[in-house]
Amino acid sequence: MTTEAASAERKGPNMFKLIMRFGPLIFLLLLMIVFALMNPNFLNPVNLFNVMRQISITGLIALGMTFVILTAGIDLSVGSLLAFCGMVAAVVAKGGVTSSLAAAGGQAGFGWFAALLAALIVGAACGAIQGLAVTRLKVPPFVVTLGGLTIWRGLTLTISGGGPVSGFDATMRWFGTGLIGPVPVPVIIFAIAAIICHMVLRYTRFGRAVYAVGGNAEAARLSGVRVDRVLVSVYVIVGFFCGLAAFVLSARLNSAEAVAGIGYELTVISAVVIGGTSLFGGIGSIAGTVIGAALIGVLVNGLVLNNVSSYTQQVVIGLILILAVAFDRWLKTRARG
Amino acid sequence: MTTEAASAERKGPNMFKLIMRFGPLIFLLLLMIVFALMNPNFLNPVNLFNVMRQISITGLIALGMTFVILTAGIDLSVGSLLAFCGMVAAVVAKGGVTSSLAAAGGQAGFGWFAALLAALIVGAACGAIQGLAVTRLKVPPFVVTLGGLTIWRGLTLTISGGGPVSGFDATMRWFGTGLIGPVPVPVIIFAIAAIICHMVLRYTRFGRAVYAVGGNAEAARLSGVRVDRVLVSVYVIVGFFCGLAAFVLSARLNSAEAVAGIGYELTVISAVVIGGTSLFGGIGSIAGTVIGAALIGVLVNGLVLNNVSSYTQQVVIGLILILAVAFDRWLKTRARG
Amino acid sequence: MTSGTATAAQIPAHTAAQPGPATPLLAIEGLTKRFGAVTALENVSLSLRKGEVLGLMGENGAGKSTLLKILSGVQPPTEGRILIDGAPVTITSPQHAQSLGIITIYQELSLIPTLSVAENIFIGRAPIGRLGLVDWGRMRREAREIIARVGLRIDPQTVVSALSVAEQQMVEIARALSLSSRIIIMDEPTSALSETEVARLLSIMARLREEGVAIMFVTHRLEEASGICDRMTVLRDGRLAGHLERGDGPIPIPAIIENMVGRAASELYARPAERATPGPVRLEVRGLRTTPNPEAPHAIVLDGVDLDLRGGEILGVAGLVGSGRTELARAIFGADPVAAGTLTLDGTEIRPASPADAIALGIGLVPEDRKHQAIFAALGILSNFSIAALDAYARFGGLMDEKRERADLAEYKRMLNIRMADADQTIDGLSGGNQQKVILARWLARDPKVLIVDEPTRGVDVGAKAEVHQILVQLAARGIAIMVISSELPEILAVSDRIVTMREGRITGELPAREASEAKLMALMALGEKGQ
Amino acid sequence: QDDLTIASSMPSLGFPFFVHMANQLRAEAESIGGITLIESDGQNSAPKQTGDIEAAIVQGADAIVMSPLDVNALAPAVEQAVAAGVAVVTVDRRVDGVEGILAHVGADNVLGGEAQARAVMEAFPDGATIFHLQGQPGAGPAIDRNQGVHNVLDEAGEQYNIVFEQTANFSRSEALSVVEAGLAANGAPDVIIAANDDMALGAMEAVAAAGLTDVAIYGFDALPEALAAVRDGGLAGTVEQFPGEQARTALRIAVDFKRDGTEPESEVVLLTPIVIGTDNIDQAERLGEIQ
Ligand SMILES: Nc1ncnc2c1ncn2[C@@H]1O[C@H](COP(=O)(O)OP(=O)(O)OP(=O)(O)O)[C@@H](O)[C@H]1O
Ligand SMILES: Nc1ncnc2c1ncn2[C@@H]1O[C@H](COP(=O)(O)OP(=O)(O)OP(=O)(O)O)[C@@H](O)[C@H]1O
Ligand SMILES: [Mg+2]
Ligand SMILES: [Mg+2]
Repeated sequence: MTTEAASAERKGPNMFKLIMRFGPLIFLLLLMIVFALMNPNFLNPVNLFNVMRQISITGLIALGMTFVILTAGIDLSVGSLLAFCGMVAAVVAKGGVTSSLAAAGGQAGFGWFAALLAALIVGAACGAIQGLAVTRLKVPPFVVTLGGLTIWRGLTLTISGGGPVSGFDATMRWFGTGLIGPVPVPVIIFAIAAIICHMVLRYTRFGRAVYAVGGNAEAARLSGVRVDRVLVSVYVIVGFFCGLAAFVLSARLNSAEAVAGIGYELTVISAVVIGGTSLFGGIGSIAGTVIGAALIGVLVNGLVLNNVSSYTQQVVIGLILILAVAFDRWLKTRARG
Repeated sequence: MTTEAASAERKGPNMFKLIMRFGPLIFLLLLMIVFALMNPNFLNPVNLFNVMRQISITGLIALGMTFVILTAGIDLSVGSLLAFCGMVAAVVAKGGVTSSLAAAGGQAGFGWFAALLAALIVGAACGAIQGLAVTRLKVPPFVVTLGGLTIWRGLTLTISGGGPVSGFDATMRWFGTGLIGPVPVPVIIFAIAAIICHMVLRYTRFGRAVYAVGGNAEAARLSGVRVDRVLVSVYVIVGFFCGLAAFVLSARLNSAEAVAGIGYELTVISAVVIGGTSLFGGIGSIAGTVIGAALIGVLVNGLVLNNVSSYTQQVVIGLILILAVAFDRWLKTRARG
Repeated sequence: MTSGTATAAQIPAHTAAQPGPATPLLAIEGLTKRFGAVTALENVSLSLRKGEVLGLMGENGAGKSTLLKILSGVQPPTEGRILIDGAPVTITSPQHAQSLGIITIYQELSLIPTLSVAENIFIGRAPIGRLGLVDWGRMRREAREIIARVGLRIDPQTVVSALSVAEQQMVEIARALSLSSRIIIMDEPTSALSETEVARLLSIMARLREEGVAIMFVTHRLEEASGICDRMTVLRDGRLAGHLERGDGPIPIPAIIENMVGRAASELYARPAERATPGPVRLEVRGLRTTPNPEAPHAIVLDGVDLDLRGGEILGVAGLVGSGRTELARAIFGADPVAAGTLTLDGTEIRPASPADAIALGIGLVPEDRKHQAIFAALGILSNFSIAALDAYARFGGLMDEKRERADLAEYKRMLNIRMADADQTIDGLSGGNQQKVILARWLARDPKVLIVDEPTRGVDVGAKAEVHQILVQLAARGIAIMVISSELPEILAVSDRIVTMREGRITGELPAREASEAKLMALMALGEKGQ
Repeated sequence: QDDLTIASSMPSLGFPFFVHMANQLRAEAESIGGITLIESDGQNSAPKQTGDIEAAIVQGADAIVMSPLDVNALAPAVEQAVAAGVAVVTVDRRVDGVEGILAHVGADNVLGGEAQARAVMEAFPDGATIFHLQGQPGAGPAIDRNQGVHNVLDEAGEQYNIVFEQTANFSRSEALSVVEAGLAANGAPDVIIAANDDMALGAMEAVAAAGLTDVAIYGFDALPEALAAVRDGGLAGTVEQFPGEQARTALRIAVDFKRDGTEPESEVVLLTPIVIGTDNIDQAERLGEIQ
């Protein structure tokens, strides 16, 4: 047992921890400075709000994904679930699979509130099904949600017949395109959701149980944590956020597409992982995820803004993602060494 | 432990183990019986060889992926690396980015052998780069290979300008379309590769080290295993197999496409995981991976053969993947009593 | 040790709990547990009364942990029943056990490595403040008090993975004690602790006994068991082998051993045979220093260690928990970076940059943290055994000679009396002590020039412990230089030729084993304490 | 002449069809001169393409020439551009229900599908058994082309029998395995209709591997490789939508409007898709790219 020495050195590690935690943030700021120097339009408030609105969809899902990954799980189904919830919301909003913009006004359908409710309930229910498959059937999350990835997509295509469902009433569209002051509504939704998630993870027993399950599920069980309940809950949470994101996305595009969200799982998981959450569970934070999502959003926007060729863009994005995490690691070793 | 009892009853657990190991195989056979009953053409040798040829591409990559996952790593870049190696092979074979079938005969290029060599070297080199990023920069494999996923794709698009490169000489095409007796060449390549991989994992020092690193990296290090070398090696191996698969695929399609292999990472990883390899490392086998790849191939083929609507197909595929693994788990718990 | 005045009463195996006013707090009747074909427990009955310490004794693999896991709701019994206050209960889960007032400290550490000490103590019951949110301040304050009670002085915000095994063990004990409970179950809580901590734990146990708490206690350190236990139940091969009760004095150790192994104890506890005189210096350590390690910020920093290790000699290293012994071993082994100092092996200076280097040079280390640093839980016993000697078993540039591996394993199985079904079963199906023996075999198979063993007999039963000591002596006789780190002074005294003591990363004393005694060592271990 | 900033937004530069469009647009911009071109790639994602449009607006683009990934989902972004005073010309696919778009230049995918089906009917007046390879489920062109094919064949009566209809996700390798399965289950068809050239070329490999010579395969997009195959007899035909011409025209409309205020002659310029066969191969836009 470290005795007096420990208390003397206690300060050190904490200051380092501070730097460590902000590795991705520092990298994000550096990136923003570079882009600002390269193109004056980058810091244009309109552009910054654009970026924020763009990241709010994947960001919402990434919030839920943070819970899942903290338990050492993974959810590959989010893109498909997004499409499924979006399609359900659209069908509910319009009262059927019709794609006419003329039908806007929603007289035929059940309106935005029913659509929102439907998206959230379907998302949470699909999440619950996946969670139960993980806990009851003992199938690894990777397999369950890979199954989900094709199942929800198949169902989306089935209910929509492949085509999009478009044209919502003004209230619904407001959730995607409206502003409160200068701030886009999706950004506000994302911000509120992020704060709530942060509070839940940091300040509730459930949140701490999520960390415990991810840190060592067996030990958590031995300590009296109801591991299965926690696991089902995190899949419900990510499903719920898929529903919310689907509603916002449909509102923003004024359309629900059957092909929405393809490949989102990787974007969302990268946001979480770049934010410092460990895929082996137990370590991570919502703040990190928000930074991770912002980093990806800024990167894509900055490259587009600078008219970098789309092929080169892909190479640069890949390199910078790796560098961002490498930088974070490097800071951590420096901070400690 | 009652010693006498144990030795007397030793047979029991071994028989159970036998069943346990063959969970996915039993499921595969059940599936094949169902398809055979649904459609007599399913058991047609031509069809079975078709299926085998189809799985040989993803199967080859899945062999390499097994090594990576056994070390608790992951490689998301395989689809892009496949496209990259394929494009390099095509460019080498044809001596440039030309897409004409007329140029077949390969007079302009360097021929199939140079193409094969190029694909293998590029694949292994890209794998080595990723492995070094994992071990030196301490960036988690998920992030490194996610970066790779966009980087190799970007490079492929850059060298090809977005289009395909087509038309190879007859020797090269033989590797994709030829037969030895009744057996397609890709199937033979896959079978030989699988046997070699099985031998390496099961009977060599390197194979033991792979399992040890995945089982407990710290204990492996303290037991004198050079963990970093093992890690770099497994990424080189998967890269090498991407190169081989790319060569066979290009030969088969008589064309290298920039969009080849999109989404393969999930198919390949599912094959490995359905075959019983744990994503947390240390547990798994090549035999399992081969069965996993076969299961996916049979599933897709059987559904297409029965002309099931593509929407329904997706739902069924997802469900069956989950069921296959659930069945395996169920057998294992039963076997344990 | 013990004065043999107590009576050892042999009680028939099937004594059912007495009904009436003396109803025991906890009773087990006819408990049987099978794992597939393995019978871990067979028809075991015992009882635990309010305000007593019951020792559960037995060799490695006797079924002790299995019994305790059944009581904690971790595993269901195959047959038999459990009664609490005379009423039968079915314990369904660890939560359920806790709600029945049963708290368990498990043999394998069961903390959450990624969380802080405070959170581990309050897992699932974090103090709630305003708005129903976790009150972190209160949690930290209370955690500090709780760990202070067991004498641990670390920041409760420290992440558990940064603690030594001993510290983690103390945190577990602290947590268990902070839960209000009627029954405390402890599975080898002292195996990682040094004398000071053990003494503190025993005094806490005595106090709890006064308060009416019933304690069931497993240990392989017979002195401490004999000192604290009111009664003992002994298991052998999963069956009840006897009950012992404290008379006027502590339960005599020979009686315990006799019950455990089923034969007289005399030859077991003999001091290892005399050895040849040590040869020349094999390993010379001069001015060894380390810097704080990023991976283990709370590990002790070596502060100029000088040491000579002779061939054919066993050097004991004694010290309190946190004295830097493990650090010393790891630094020599190349597991941690060295900041300054030289290592000389057989006259040539060496600089092992990794364990692989050290092993290639002929140095071996049995690490102290079995679960995290030695065991490949998912792999078979064979793979676990030969992992450090892959090169030795490989032919033709890499093919494993499995036949020879199996033959050697069988040899060590006999030599170390390892209880296992077959070489391909996964090692996590073995009892803790048998796992430790496999790890020892791993290093014996390597046949090193210098072998460092850090807590080599942690969780190993008396009989096997003596065997291990015997083996170390035999190895030394072959000219190998051996360094034994142990927190059990009797072990150090039993096996060493020469003993050094450490404190805070420095060597504080050296004694030939002949002149050493527990008291002298304790004095040296406390020497050089800052500000005293 | 004023310098103009014009944004070109393609739905996915992973597909040769759009790469060609983007290249033609760039070439036209260079030949006109005085144009700063901002190029972007929607990477097959409606939100990404929306972001590209937003970025173009922020950059102060005078005009946007775009091919929308999805005719509905890109509407809000186009609305935003129009509201910001940017001239928008859509190519290939038309954005639904947005007021104020300067012009649309396109060859409707539904019409293309119909042309493809009619070519089949002409070649097989007495009917045919047909395999139909559809595009990526849910993707706009896949839906439209599928609809075009069905519009015609569903009317044509029993003798045109689609015995096997599956998606091959616009991918050559998937088409290969899907057709292999189709042949195993149904024997050889008279015709294979594929919703793009890649799938047609994959089908061609499968048919060749099965040793069949008399299956007529129809592709879509008139890529050089497909044209070569048409010339050499591997494919029976492919649908030409003149993407390069579309792009050039669209750019000219945008430039004329921004430079001189010239309103386009008509808001919608439709090029009629045609099926290229051996007889009319000289009408193919990219014939020159075959060596
Ligand atoms: N999960 C399991 N699967 C199979 N066998 C098991 C399992 N757990 C325990 N056993 C077997 O049951 C027997 C009793 O093991 P247990 O852990 O109870 O011993 P123990 O008395 O605690 O030994 P030690 O002193 O070494 O800790 C051993 O033979 C062990 O191999
Ligand atoms: N590099 C390291 N990585 C991980 N853990 C380490 C490292 N170095 C030391 N430790 C841990 O820190 C603990 C403190 O080490 P130290 O050498 O001070 O202890 P010690 O004297 O062996 O006492 P004890 O091990 O009984 O606590 C060690 O027990 C070890 O588990
Ligand atoms: Mg035990
Ligand atoms: Mg130690």
